[in-house]
Amino acid sequence: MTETVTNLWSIPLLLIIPILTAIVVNFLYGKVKAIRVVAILSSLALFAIAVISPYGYHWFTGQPAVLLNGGYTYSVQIFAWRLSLELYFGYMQQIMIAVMSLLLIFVVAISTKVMSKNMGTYIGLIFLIYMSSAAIIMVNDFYHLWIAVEIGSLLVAGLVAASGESISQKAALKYTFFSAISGAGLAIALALILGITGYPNVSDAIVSMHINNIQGMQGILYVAFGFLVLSWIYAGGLAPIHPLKSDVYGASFPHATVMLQTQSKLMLVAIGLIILRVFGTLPFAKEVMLGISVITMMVGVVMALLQTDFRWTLAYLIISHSGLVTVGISLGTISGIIGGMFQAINDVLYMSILLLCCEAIYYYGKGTSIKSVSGMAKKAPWLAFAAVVGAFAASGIPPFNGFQSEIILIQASLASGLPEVAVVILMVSVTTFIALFKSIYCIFLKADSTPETEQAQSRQGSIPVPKVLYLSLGVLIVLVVLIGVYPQLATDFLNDAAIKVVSMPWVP
Amino acid sequence: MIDAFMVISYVMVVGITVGAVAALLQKDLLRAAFITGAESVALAFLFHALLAPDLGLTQAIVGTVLLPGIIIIAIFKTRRHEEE
Amino acid sequence: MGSIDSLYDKVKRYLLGFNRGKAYSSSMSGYMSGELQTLVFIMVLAAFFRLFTIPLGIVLVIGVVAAFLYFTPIIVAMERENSSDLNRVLFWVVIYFAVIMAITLWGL
Amino acid sequence: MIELTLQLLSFIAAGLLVVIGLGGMLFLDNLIKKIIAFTLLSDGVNLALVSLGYVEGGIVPILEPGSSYLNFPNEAALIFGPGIVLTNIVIGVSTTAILIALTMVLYRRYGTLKASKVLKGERK
Repeated sequence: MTETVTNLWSIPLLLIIPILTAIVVNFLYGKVKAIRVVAILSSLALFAIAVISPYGYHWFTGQPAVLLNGGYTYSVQIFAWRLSLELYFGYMQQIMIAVMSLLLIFVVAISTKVMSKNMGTYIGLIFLIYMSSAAIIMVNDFYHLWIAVEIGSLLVAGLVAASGESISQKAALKYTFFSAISGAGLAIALALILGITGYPNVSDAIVSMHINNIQGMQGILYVAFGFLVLSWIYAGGLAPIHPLKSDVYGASFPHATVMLQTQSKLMLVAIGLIILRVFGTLPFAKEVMLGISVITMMVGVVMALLQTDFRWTLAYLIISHSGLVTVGISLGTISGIIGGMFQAINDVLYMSILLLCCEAIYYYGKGTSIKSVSGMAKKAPWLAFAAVVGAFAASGIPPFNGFQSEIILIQASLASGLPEVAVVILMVSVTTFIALFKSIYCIFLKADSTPETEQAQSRQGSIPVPKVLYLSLGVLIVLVVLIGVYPQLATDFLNDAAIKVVSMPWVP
Repeated sequence: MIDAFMVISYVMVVGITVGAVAALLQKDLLRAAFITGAESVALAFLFHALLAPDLGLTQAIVGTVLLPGIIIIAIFKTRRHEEE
Repeated sequence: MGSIDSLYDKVKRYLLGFNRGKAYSSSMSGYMSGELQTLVFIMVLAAFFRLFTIPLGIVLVIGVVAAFLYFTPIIVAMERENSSDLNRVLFWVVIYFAVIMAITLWGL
Repeated sequence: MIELTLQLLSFIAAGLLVVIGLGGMLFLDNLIKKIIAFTLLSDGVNLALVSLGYVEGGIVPILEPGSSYLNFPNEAALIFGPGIVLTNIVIGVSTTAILIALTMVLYRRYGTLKASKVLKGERK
């Protein structure tokens, strides 16, 4: 479908439907059945919109673009100053939002079955997190970028605090405190970029930086770059700020962590691409991003080794694999960016499998510490199979999708002359395997030795895991194997976005 | 010729900085909340001086009434004096 | 002269000496593998500096190995450094800002 | 000596506010004091953004129907800074509300407002 549609109908729908659902679900506070129906219906509608929608722009200010000779035009083929706040829905946005909507359906179906108290606000928060990540992936102007990051951080704090224990309220408090510094920094970066280029629209800003001579502004560009990278680190949970984000992942319900990690991966990709488009030509810009993501990978995976709780191991693994995503993007080459975005999609999928298994263990009621829970393979064999598949996919073993994206990343880093990055990627995938299998061995494969689990085991043969969880695990496993065997299913969507970022940064 | 407008701006800027430091050094949190309110009145005037009247109104309402109100609710629910 | 794996036993005994003497539990294995993993990661980080000059990279790698033998239980420092204490995270962000200001004022 | 115009004056005030806010957030041990430092920090940033677009002797950027719009761009102050600040004030209030709610919940659990006790690093 060629993309000439301006003021595309699907973009506002993708943002308004989650907000409406959040409001409606809040009103239906008590009635669980009604909430479940409304939530699942609207997430199916979102998935349908993401799949069938044509590609195009949505200009918020509505006035047409200004040509060089002063005339106006709505067409996007010829060059014109857009002067507008706009959202863009292209190939890359389509696959990212489609994958996220699929996960939204599973998360909503599971959480309405599993959650007992304050259901309405909880589901509303999940839908608003979907909205904030859909907004950030489609953004093409700095103003909406700033709003999406701000709203995203508030919603993360709300969702984490809603999961009840005091450790999650502490994590939410620390995370919200930090949103002040990153929000203020992003506002100043916005003001500096506006000061230098004079345009809030990202494409116009890039064009004006290419046309006008900004030799004297090098220092100011670096400060704007620094603040933008700070909010990139904050939204995605990268190196210096990863303890706050790992607390957020570890302290919330596993099914909520599925949405949290999807949001932070999408924010990493979206802000990373905007930083690359605007500051790609700045010397040392890509090296700073590369350094941050390599350190994140290392710290995340080493800390994952030390944890004795399955939930916290997964929390640190998510941090480490978001470092994998950003190392692809900060390489700056076309195959690097494709590898980074493909890794984001794969990572979201196989981490959801592991998190849903963790949800089943948590739902079984014994908590997820590997000291107290054991012998689950006998009680829930399909759960053990799904966890093993998720572990294999996470550590990049061939038939699954983790392998496809890691191979692209390794080739990209070797092609751009950085074998150390390839070494780090290989070690991260090996250590992921070690960390995951330590937990999986203790939880699933180890025999049921402790006495108090004797009576629990005698109570009933297999544990009461909700059917809908097995269904979503099945669909995810099929998807993971499908992308693992046919990677071009996903990479076709990502190619033109990567080429545009590298060669024509002014086209979104 | 001393420009009255600039003199008031000087006073307001000094008021903001002194108010900010004073708010953070108070032992009694209630007084800190009131000083924050006073400080944002000066900020509202400065927004008017910097040709952003709509901001001045918003800041006057939000900074003077809403934020100290929220902080006072928090103090009411927790503890008034800062422990040593 | 002892079996092939005596080197492994030496390293294991050396590292086990530093732990609080708990029995060999699953968390202990995590700490030991974490320790060796951190060492290799820091060596790879040191090897990055070969981009500037090759000898600098070599010197740094050897320096990292020597430093490792000196303060061996680096995993404890690593875990403390990663604790989510708000002031520790804010400290690292202030260092991040200092680097930005240095680059800006240096006028790169 | 640089001539101290209103714009330079408010930039200095904004810088001071940001420094005081950041310092207060870092070093003060009381949670509510940290929240007050947070509001000061966002006030400082707002002041910096507004004084960015100030035009000496200019007019408020509202285009009355009667006035000529030819000379408007040179006289009017830049509207984009205040645009961001309007949203920033709203987001600042909602962030403060979340912070206060979480502080109250944690106070009920820990009985103290000292950040060193409440926000200790996690011992997983």
